[in-house]
Amino acid sequence: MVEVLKTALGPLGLGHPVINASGTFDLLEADEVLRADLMAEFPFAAYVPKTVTMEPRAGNDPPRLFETAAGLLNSIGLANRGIEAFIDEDLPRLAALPVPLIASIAGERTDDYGRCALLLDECDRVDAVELNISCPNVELGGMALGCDPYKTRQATEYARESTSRFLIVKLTPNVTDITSLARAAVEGGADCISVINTVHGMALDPLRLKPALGHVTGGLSGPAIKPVALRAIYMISREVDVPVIGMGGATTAQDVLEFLAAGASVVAIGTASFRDPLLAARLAGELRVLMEQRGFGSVRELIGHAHKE
Amino acid sequence: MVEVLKTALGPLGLGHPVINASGTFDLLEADEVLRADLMAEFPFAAYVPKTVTMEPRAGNDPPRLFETAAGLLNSIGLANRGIEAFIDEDLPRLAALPVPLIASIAGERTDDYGRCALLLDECDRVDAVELNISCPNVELGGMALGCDPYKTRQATEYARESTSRFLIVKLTPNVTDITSLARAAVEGGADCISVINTVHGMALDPLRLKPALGHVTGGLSGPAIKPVALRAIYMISREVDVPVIGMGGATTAQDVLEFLAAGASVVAIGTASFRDPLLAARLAGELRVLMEQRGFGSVRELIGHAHKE
Amino acid sequence: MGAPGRAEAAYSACRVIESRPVGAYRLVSFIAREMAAGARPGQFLMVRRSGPALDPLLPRPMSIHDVESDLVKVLIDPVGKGTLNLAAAGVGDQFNVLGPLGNGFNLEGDGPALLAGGGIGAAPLAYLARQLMDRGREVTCLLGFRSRAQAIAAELFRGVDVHVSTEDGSVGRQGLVSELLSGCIAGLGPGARQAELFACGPDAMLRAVSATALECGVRSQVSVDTHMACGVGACQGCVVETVQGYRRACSEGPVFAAADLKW
Amino acid sequence: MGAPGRAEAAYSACRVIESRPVGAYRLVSFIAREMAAGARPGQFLMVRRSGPALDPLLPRPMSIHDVESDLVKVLIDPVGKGTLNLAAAGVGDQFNVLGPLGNGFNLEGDGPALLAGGGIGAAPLAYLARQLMDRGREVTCLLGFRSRAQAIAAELFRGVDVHVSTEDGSVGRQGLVSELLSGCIAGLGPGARQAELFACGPDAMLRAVSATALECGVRSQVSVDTHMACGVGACQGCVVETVQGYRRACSEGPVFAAADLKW
Ligand SMILES: Cc1cc2nc3c(=O)[nH]c(=O)nc-3n(C[C@H](O)[C@H](O)[C@H](O)COP(=O)(O)OP(=O)(O)OC[C@H]3O[C@@H](n4cnc5c(N)ncnc54)[C@H](O)[C@@H]3O)c2cc1C
Ligand SMILES: Cc1cc2nc3c(=O)[nH]c(=O)nc-3n(C[C@H](O)[C@H](O)[C@H](O)COP(=O)(O)OP(=O)(O)OC[C@H]3O[C@@H](n4cnc5c(N)ncnc54)[C@H](O)[C@@H]3O)c2cc1C
Ligand SMILES: Cc1cc2nc3c(=O)[nH]c(=O)nc-3n(C[C@H](O)[C@H](O)[C@H](O)COP(=O)(O)O)c2cc1C
Ligand SMILES: Cc1cc2nc3c(=O)[nH]c(=O)nc-3n(C[C@H](O)[C@H](O)[C@H](O)COP(=O)(O)O)c2cc1C
Ligand code: FES
Ligand code: FES
Repeated sequence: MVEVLKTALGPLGLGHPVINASGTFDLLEADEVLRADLMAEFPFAAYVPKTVTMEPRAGNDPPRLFETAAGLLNSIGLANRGIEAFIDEDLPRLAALPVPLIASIAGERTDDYGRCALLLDECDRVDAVELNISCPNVELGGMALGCDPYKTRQATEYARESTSRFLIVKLTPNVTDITSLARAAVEGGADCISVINTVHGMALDPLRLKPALGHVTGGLSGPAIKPVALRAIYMISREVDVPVIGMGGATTAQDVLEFLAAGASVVAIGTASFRDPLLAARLAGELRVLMEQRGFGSVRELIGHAHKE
Repeated sequence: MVEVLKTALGPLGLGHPVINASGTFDLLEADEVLRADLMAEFPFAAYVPKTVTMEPRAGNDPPRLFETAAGLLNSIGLANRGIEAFIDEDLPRLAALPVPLIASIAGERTDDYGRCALLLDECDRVDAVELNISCPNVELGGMALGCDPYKTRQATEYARESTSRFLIVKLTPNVTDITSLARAAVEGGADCISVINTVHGMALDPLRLKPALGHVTGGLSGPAIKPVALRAIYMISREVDVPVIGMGGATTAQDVLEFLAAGASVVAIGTASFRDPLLAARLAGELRVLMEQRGFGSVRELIGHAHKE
Repeated sequence: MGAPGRAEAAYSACRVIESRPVGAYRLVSFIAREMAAGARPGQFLMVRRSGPALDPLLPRPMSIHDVESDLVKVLIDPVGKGTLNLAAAGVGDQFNVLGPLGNGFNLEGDGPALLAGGGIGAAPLAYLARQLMDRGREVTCLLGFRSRAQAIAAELFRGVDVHVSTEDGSVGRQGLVSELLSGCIAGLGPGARQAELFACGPDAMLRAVSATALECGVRSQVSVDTHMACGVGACQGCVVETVQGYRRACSEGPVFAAADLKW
Repeated sequence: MGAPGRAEAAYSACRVIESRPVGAYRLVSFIAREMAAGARPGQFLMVRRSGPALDPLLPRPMSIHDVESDLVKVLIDPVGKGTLNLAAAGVGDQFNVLGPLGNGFNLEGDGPALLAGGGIGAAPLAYLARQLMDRGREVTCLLGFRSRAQAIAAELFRGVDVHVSTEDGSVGRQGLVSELLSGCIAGLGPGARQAELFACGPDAMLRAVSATALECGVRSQVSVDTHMACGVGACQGCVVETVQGYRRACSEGPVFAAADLKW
């Protein structure tokens, strides 16, 4: 990658500031299906696999997806094969991945985050750990935990005690005051805040006029929520001293530019990857052009530009 | 209006279930600009003027508007000429309005709601009062008040003591648990819950990469937030025993159908009126056709259909 | 703009060279040499109109209806915003296309093949019928439609033994395709046990035809219709419940043995 | 579908009958008999492509560029999603149009009229120039553009005394339109006090030209550009700050006396 795009997230060196959002890109699957050598030419500057939990989870009843105006509702419910399968089966296959790996974990209780983080601390391939305390699609833990500053701090503390890795806490926008949660996470020892997870929403089947999702409610992602994401990034990056990973609707290089200017150090692409799983590679290239046009010589110069007088 | 569309909101008889959302349609202005006799052929089944406050308010610094993906950000800031001008100058001009009038009021402190409600209680033309405790664009009152169940209840109680009119409380979606606010309002004496006001958001000017709105943050409306609205309507109508006015992104007759099915008794059109100020008249007609197609004989049958087994 | 040679898109831009109504449906052909070469019956494509538009936001899964030299054809039933948008494409417009995706039908048996399509579920059966016949299998194709406007799609099955039913009786036999199937299996007599059913359509129709088949000892492969986001196994959004648990329709389907589905 | 005779739309569907590039801009003409009859220079229309698309969501304000029998013409600078969408309309497409809206320029004076346009701010000046000349006023039109691609729009001012400047000097004088204005006012000599400036363009340009005019005792009317939602005075979204407080550009403007604006 070109010099001007080089950046860093704490100790992680990144070729450019675009990574993937957990749960929206599966390298091992994509490698097979796309028959591209993604391990060699990885489109993102870091890889965040789908959130894993202590025990395997089947996920929620289908239907799990519904498209809305410029948005997508999902109610996957953290379907995953459990942290053991992740460590024993997936991580070895990711040994050759040429970019940092950020493992995402979730639990039902605050101490689950400590247990997961401890297991991952043994894994050399894991460069950073993201605590997903913000999934709107699971009953226990997830949201309930991520809406409460006290529990947010506690979950972060448990993880902090269990790992020396770069520690990211991913927050939900479905709260009255997201900055207080960001502060709680930083107080608990977070090195970085990641925002936003999906926005609470719901859809009806247009013909039956009954809930369109098996789980009834779901999480809204995509361009529709970009204004919500920009606000969260702007407010939090003004409030805490750690770097912010910004996500929520970013789809174009102009969006990436804006997320960085709003205060994100790195931008994650989620739903837009469903329009093309390799989109991020193009975004990084286009970002360089936009930066040159606007006279930004480095990503660092751009980060938080909207806050400057 | 046709028989099948006739409905009621508490004591208010309505020709159809589509009304306007406060702040998005101005009858007195529209009458002049559109040179249509709106007083005689009013497109909505009830008229909700823009929120008024005790004192006149100039509103926030421009720019106040920014279009986002399938949405609109605004930061008007409750610009209005004050309740006195509303009562003395506007209400007399609305004497001939052939539909119920729902006055919308806001205050900085909970007792302002009592004071405003008391003034309106003298006005025969006012059929119902809506408490806007959910404007995201004013510093004091508004949101801060509408995020707190205790203050929500208190503002409602003050208004309840001051008026015998049908009392509506309009809630914000920018909270951790909207149903607890709905319960607080009902406990305070609300006859009806209105949801949702706009969703917190922000945009950057695409060229300058600085906040696009003078007020920095704003409220998101339009189709982008329809899933958020549907969820709020569904959750609240399941939780409280009073009727719900549903709004947030409704743009088509299918949307109106879905909002009613989700549990709304009446649907308010806001941002979609900017696509055409007379849209509501067409929606009502089209709603009738959709109801016939799906075999619904009355609005009552349709309300809450999504909750039925 | 990235490093030289680096792939910057998984989707290919494919030019539409034909778009014509087939009754209520629309047949759209576009140039996609590699996809045409690699496609197997029952596989699908993720398709989106090229361009920056954000509504519709995501590609839609479309069965490969047919393949002709370097052309791929899809048959579209415009029921919602995604399919309406695709059906509105004119000659010269571009589709962004990913595929072929999914497992496709298993063509390995050798007994008589009974194909059953419900509505737009007829789409993948044309290519399937041809490939089965090329392998020397005896093919009978049963298509159920709502009414005449849909049933016109039966014309796309030239050279295939097609039987049509419509719900309103405007074309072919009045009734459902599952009723056609009972008659057809009865006609096979004891040979039915060697027969195999290949079906595509709405869930209710798939349940009905596979139940009918099961009663007569006929195995079924069915192609299911679920909402998809990624199409490549990444999002876990398109799952159906099977005896082995949830399975992704995009990467582990869309064709499943009916016996494995829990519905 | 409502009661008979009841109005169901404030916007009219207007058929596009011409759409052609004018340098970097696009000139689009559509049939709108009543609007054409009622339009005054400086008024504007709210315009949206007909159809259910939700992105862009809202109509965009467009100055009435010109009027010809039952045709209304707009000149579009495709800078963002709204204007790009409008500029992509082809012959036969439909616009949903509301208007004419706003106050328009006050044409009542009788001194020499100086018109100043910055970029797409030239759009309303063609019709304005013609109406002023019809009233016997002496008109000089100064147009500033970025470069040649924009400056081609000066061709739309046939029969008008036009002076062009471009920022890169590719056409006309190099520099800003405010510099053209200084020279022009100087040329008027003592008659300048009777002159009146009519300006449209970006804020910075309006500030510059009205300041220049003020120095020479020339009054200015300026048409401001703000984001709009309703266009009819309902949303309070389009306000500008004046000495009387916030005023809505749509219903109380878009033309204001420069002396009244606080900027
Ligand atoms: C593997 C696979 C292959 C497919 N192949 C094809 C194909 O070849 N051709 C094709 O046309 N489709 C095909 N589909 C289905 C197609 O992808 C869906 O129709 C599409 O996802 C729905 O998108 P939409 O945006 O048009 O509808 P949406 O706007 O998403 O509509 C929502 C839902 O409402 C229902 N609906 C709305 N209006 C109507 C109506 N008038 N009648 C019936 N239902 C209605 C439908 O259930 C629809 O799914 C396939 C799906 C899968 C999974
Ligand atoms: C009364 C009135 C009359 C108007 N008349 C006309 C007219 O006749 N013709 C016309 O073309 N416009 C006219 N405009 C302006 C037009 O309505 C705006 O350009 C439009 O609202 C912006 O919409 P958009 O969706 O294209 O841009 P958006 O997507 O909203 O773009 C956002 C903003 O970004 C800025 N921007 C983005 N890209 C560029 C760029 N490349 N160069 C400069 N700025 C950029 C602009 O400030 C723009 O407003 C008028 C506006 C008003 C208020
Ligand atoms: C289908 C789907 C699955 C997701 N799964 C996860 C997950 O497992 N863990 C997580 O932290 N976030 C998950 N998310 C949230 C995304 O990582 C991201 O925060 C959100 O979608 C907003 O970004 P976007 O608008 O770019 O998609 C998921 C989102 C989608 C759409
Ligand atoms: C420009 C604008 C002004 C608004 N002003 C008010 C207001 O004065 N009082 C109020 O209660 N809500 C106000 N709202 C919120 C709307 O009434 C409505 O709750 C919200 O816009 C969601 O509905 P919609 O998506 O249909 O617009 C305003 C919304 C907009 C877009
Ligand atoms: S559509 Fe994403 S896993 Fe199947
Ligand atoms: S655009 Fe709504 S008041 Fe001017």
